[in-house]
Amino acid sequence: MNKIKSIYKKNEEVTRLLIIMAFWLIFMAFTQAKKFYTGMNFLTMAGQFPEYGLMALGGMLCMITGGIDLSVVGAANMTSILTVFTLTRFFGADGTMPLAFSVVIFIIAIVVGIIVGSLNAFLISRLGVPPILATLGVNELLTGLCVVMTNGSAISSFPKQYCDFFSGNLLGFIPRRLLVFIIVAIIIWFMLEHCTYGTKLRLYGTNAHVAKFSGINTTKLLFRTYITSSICAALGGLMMLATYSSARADYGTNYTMQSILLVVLGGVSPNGGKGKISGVITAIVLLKMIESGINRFRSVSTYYVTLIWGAVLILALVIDYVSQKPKHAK
Amino acid sequence: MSQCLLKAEHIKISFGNVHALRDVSLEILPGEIHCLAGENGCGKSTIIKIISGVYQRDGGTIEFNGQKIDKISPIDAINLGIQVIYQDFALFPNLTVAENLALNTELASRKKTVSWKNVRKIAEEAVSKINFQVDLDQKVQELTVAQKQMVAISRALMSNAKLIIMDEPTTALTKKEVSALFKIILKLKEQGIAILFISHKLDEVFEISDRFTIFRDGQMVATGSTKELDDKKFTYYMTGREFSDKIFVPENLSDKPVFELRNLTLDGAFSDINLSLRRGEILGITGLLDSGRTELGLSMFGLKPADSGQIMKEGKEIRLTNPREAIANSIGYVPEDRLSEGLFLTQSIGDNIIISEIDKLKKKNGQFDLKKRDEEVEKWVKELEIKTNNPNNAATTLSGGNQQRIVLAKWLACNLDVLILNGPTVGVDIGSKHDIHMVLQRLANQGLGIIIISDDLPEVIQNCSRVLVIKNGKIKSEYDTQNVSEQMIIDDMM
Amino acid sequence: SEPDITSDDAIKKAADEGWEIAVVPKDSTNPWFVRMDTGVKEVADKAGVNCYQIDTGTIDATKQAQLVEDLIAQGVDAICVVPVDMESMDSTLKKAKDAGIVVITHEGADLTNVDYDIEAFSNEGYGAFIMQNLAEAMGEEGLYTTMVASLTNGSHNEWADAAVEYQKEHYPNMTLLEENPRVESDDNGDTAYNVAKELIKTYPDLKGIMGTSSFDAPGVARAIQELGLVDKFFTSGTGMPADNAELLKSGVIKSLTLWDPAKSGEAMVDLACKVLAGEEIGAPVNLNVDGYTEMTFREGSETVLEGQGWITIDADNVDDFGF
Amino acid sequence: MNKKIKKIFQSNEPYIFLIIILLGIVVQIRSGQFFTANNIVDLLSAMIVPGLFAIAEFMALIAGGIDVSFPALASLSAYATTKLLLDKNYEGNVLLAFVIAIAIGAVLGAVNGYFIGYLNLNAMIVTLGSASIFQGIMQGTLRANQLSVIPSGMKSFGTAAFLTATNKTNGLTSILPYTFIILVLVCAVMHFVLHYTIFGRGIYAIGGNPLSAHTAGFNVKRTKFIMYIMIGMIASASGICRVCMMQQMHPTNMLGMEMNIIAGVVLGGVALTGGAGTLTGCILGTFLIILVQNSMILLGIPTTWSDVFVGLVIVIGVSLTAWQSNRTSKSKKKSVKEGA
Ligand SMILES: Nc1ncnc2c1ncn2[C@@H]1O[C@H](COP(=O)(O)OP(=O)(O)OP(=O)(O)O)[C@@H](O)[C@H]1O
Ligand SMILES: Nc1ncnc2c1ncn2[C@@H]1O[C@H](COP(=O)(O)OP(=O)(O)OP(=O)(O)O)[C@@H](O)[C@H]1O
Ligand SMILES: [Mg+2]
Ligand SMILES: [Mg+2]
Repeated sequence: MNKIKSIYKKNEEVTRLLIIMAFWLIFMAFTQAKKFYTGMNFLTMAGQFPEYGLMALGGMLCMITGGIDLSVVGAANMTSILTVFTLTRFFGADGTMPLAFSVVIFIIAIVVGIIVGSLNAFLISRLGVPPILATLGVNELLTGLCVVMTNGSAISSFPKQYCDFFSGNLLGFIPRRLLVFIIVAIIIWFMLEHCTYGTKLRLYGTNAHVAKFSGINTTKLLFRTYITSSICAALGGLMMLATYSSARADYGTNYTMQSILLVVLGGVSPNGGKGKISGVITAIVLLKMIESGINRFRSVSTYYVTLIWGAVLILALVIDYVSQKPKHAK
Repeated sequence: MSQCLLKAEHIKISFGNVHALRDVSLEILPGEIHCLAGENGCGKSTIIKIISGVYQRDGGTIEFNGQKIDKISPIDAINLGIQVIYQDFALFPNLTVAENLALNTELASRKKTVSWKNVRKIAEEAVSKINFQVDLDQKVQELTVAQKQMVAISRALMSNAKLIIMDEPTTALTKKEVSALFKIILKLKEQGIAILFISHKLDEVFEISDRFTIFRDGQMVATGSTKELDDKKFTYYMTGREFSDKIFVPENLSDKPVFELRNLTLDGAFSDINLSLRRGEILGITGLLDSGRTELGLSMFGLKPADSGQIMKEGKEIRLTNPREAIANSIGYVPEDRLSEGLFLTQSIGDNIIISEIDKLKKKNGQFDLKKRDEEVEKWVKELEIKTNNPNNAATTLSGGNQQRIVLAKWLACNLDVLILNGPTVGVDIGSKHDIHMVLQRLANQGLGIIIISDDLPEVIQNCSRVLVIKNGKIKSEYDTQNVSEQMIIDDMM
Repeated sequence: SEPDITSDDAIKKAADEGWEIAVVPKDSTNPWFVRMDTGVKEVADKAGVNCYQIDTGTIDATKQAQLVEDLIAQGVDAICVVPVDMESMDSTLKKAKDAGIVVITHEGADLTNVDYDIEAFSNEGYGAFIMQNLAEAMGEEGLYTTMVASLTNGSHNEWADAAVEYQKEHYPNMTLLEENPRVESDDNGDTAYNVAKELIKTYPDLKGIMGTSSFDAPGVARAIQELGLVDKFFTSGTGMPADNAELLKSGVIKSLTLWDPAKSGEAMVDLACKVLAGEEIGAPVNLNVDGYTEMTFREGSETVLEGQGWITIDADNVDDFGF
Repeated sequence: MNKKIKKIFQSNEPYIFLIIILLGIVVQIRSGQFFTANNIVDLLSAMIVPGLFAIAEFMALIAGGIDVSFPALASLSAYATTKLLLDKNYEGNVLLAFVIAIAIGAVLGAVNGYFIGYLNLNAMIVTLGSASIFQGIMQGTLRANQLSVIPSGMKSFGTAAFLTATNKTNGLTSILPYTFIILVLVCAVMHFVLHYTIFGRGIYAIGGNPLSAHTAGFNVKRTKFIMYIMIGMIASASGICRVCMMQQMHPTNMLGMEMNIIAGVVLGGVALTGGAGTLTGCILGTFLIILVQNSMILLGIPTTWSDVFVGLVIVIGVSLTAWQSNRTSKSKKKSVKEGA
């Protein structure tokens, strides 16, 4: 019993969400079993969340520093537009792209991530701009540039080999996008739990001033964090490109708020210093299940998805509050 | 004893699993100066917060002025005539001095609106009471620590208090200011106001108080008249052990200096500082607050790079423009304010200890060596006797003295050549203070060069072999501690 | 005779078989799609077809695509979509086709992975039609510019392009504002209003704004009214009758154009039923809905069916529509 | 005296003011239309709704909190009010609309206030969540659609001119609706509340140090609770203003405004960490954003480049303010030194 308690204490965020998820799954089993519990449905869900899941993973790092990244969607669209431009440039609008060229596509994502992340980090660490504003401005700037480059319209004529491959499934049932997500998740998990980076990140998020007094290279840390976040976002952009086989300046504008919601729901404190990847991943999966599940109810307006998300978010906080209510809280 | 002004009996409170107060009693007579003492974390601040309505007790009774008090809010306490100067001053950094001074009065008057004229009047009256010179329109965040303390004191004196509680009011004050404060306290006593005074400093306790109470570990261990008390008994009550202080004698001095400053200057802070430190030596730097001593400390650690002059490490010139360069040159710095500069309060004790040496705890492949990390943490917790049953607990769970040990451990773990400490035992109780001094002396004898910046003169004289006195940013004098008296240093400081 | 959708054999069969037909609009706060929902509901109520409208709440291409994916996973029989964005929807619809689901679209002439696309008209035709209305109001002369919800909106930009094209051919005395040939309203009446005011200030010669989204012309009209430019400055564009009755009657706007979204909704459901029932779709197609009784294939296309659905509303007929 | 001037230039407001004037001059040079009565009136009327929102956000930021739910809150209460009045065929004065909306806003604000004040939960998370809930209630429960016709009282209030400005050269006439008075009124009231009431000083005190505020005797929980109620009320009033001015109610139009509003307020020198900032700064910062958004065409910036331009202004603007506040905090430290 004590052991269970201590496991719960250690992984409160995850456990909390898993309990909510269990209730949801049971509820779905009673009401929509035939429509919800199908291989096809789970396959669809697994293919859908990587694009914004990736953005949430990166955003999580920023939030652990006590910052926030609002430029994820801008970085994502910039990446897919640049990719499309590159592909048309090399192979023509109707050419074929050797699949190996995908490597170049991923390099584009990484380069975009490095540039955007550096710009964010420069504004934040060197000029002292609050992250919320720095990344908001950068996002607006990126979206603007995307509009300028594309004139606002979607581009869909370019070699589609990359899209076909990454929107497909491995062995027929594992979406390749999910694999990308898993690989990135493992890398970030490793960075947080098995590199000194994770400890530095949490400590910096707790108190940036003390971090400086302790000799942490705070500038480098911020650069690393925001660059990682932007790379994740750029990869998210590539996943969007794969799914929609087209690029446009305003795809996925809802994902900014959504990724923040996911990060916070996953137990990352907006004040910084606290957060685990397991929580965020659980939150991503949970919300996808809720959303997908609600779409099964024709009579329930899809607007209730928003309502339920908000309720789950506050509920998670309240559970937290009730479970460790400090007796003498002021 | 029905004539007690305040009578608290069998007070209990716990925070989660921490039983901060197990069963303590405290009696204060009208118009007396009562001293409350005890080790860090024994519950002094906690009982004050209970009396003043900040915390609600779990058990026990409180009587004030013959009236039973059940549940009170801070504002009720103020209205009853209880004023508190909290350890962290409880000021508003973003508001002006005038407003900070007047807010309590305005609040207590239960008025709904603010009259700025009135605010000014109250503020002027407050500072004039203790003859405190300050720009009333300045924001409190722009003040020095000592000024903040004076603001807090002035504020407490404002209302018609029957009892004024001061939680370690002298930690940030210099001798001069302390004696001014004591005069005020005596004047208040004449007016029939009782004072509850918390301090770790023995001499202060003996100088000012009529009666005393000592807590240990959330329990009351002694109370009585100060006249019946002596140094030995006092320390014994507080710590439950006896120790004698040891004067530091360097055993292991190197020939060549390990660290030197030549004409170091930082505009607006200090100028032409020359000093040299040998391994095995403990060098004291003392001066008034704002004499430039803190900036000098920061410059030696790269946090405020000097404008001109040279810094030499083992005979080679080095540049220090940020803390990392200092650490790379094996120089460490224990900051003045451990809470805001030294500790990641909500993070684990372990992480706090290893953070500065973290880059050395990597495996060959760059991975974080978690096993080595745990070994390091364990080693330092043991070495510095940090009182914790689990180093994964947050640093907040420790009391001041133990927190200070974490900061020390963090730097010692870096395997330093030079350690600079700014006010290493501010607010630390006698027991912990003694332990920290012993650690420093031992380290010096193992070959570390140590600089202690402090205005605690007994500490400096006892632990340093030499002392530099700084005044207005310049070195005023240098003494061998064997032939210097406190008074000589004070004369140079002023 | 009056077209009656319940008389359609395919509809009857759909009701018997219980085929599930989902209609996905761009969003549903817009009166446009609220109106479409009325049409869909009517088929469901009157004919007993298992059809319904479902949407994402905000206009967002990615959200819409995910909703369609969910419907595919759920195994509906037919999906009718009004795509937010053609390009991204196309690859999603491929999955639907692969899963054997019937796909009908509206305002999606460029989509390839569909069974059929229904157009109340062609984009070119509609753009030209708005231009005709604007030109008439402006007296076929003067400086004008075009307004779209956003530069990223597909159909609006096509209409605007077509309108400009049409003007060049037919109204030599009209000129497009070179410095600002296209402005954005963000699908927001307030923005349209502010942008219009700014345009009027900056370009004193400007005489007209061609609107595309249903927020444009009403927003511009507000500016015209406030600035005292009624009968001096003109606008035309899409708009629902009930929402704009007052503006039309007061003469701020001379005419607006639209087609009835309820009818498009009904037509989509009817066509879906026909395809599901395995009926041969050969021109002219009769969907038993007003304006969609004699649909023909667009030239060179085997999927795009065009009807004669558009209407002009003005001060005289605005009260006749009942929506 | 000199000291006073120095103090003024250590704050953000004069710099923002300078940027506004400079931008105005550039617009004037490019179009000749900036310093005309009708243009100023246009800008002021575009300022009404964002200005009210900014004041609400300003309070939240001063207290060390944040509110990202106000657009959803305002939409919900304005929608519910308009719909209710329409259903009842209400023909009367606009006052009732304000009363109802403000009452709903107070209730919704109380929800935020309860969680943030009494349960002491993180303001960002709570308002992020409540924004979703408010939107869900509006679109799901109330099935909100655009309302193209609004009660006549609201309509006449939104179109009635409080001030009419005519440009003599081109004859263009712009009106400043009566809603502007509401902005001025709220501004004045908030100035009074924040400066001359214990409650308002409490908001500053909480932003400076919540623990001290508690020990000094402020009822921190209640202050926060009431503050979020007030935010709800102001936001709702703003929502009604917008409906009246646009003469229609669109439920989702206002959503997404929060970030630009926060940007404006912070641009005006209000610290995200709480406690610092002035109402003047908040209004100036918001005005700068409005000015930029509404001068693009006058400046001759092509529509394609407009987002780039806004992005650049935000990035450069906040960089400047950040740089300037770093600089003054450094020089302040130095002057303390020199004084000692
Ligand atoms: N709010 C709190 N939550 C948890 N623990 C607390 C809290 N306040 C005090 N404690 C614990 O209660 C104990 C008593 O603390 P208190 O602050 O009263 O000590 P103190 O005697 O004032 O020490 P010091 O000399 O360091 O000021 C400590 O162990 C402390 O960790
Ligand atoms: N409100 C509180 N919440 C959490 N921890 C608290 C609180 N108040 C005090 N503590 C903790 O209690 C311990 C002792 O309290 P206090 O603040 O009096 O100590 P301190 O600053 O360590 O004292 P000293 O200056 O005497 O060394 C510290 O660890 C402190 O962080
Ligand atoms: Mg204490
Ligand atoms: Mg203490």
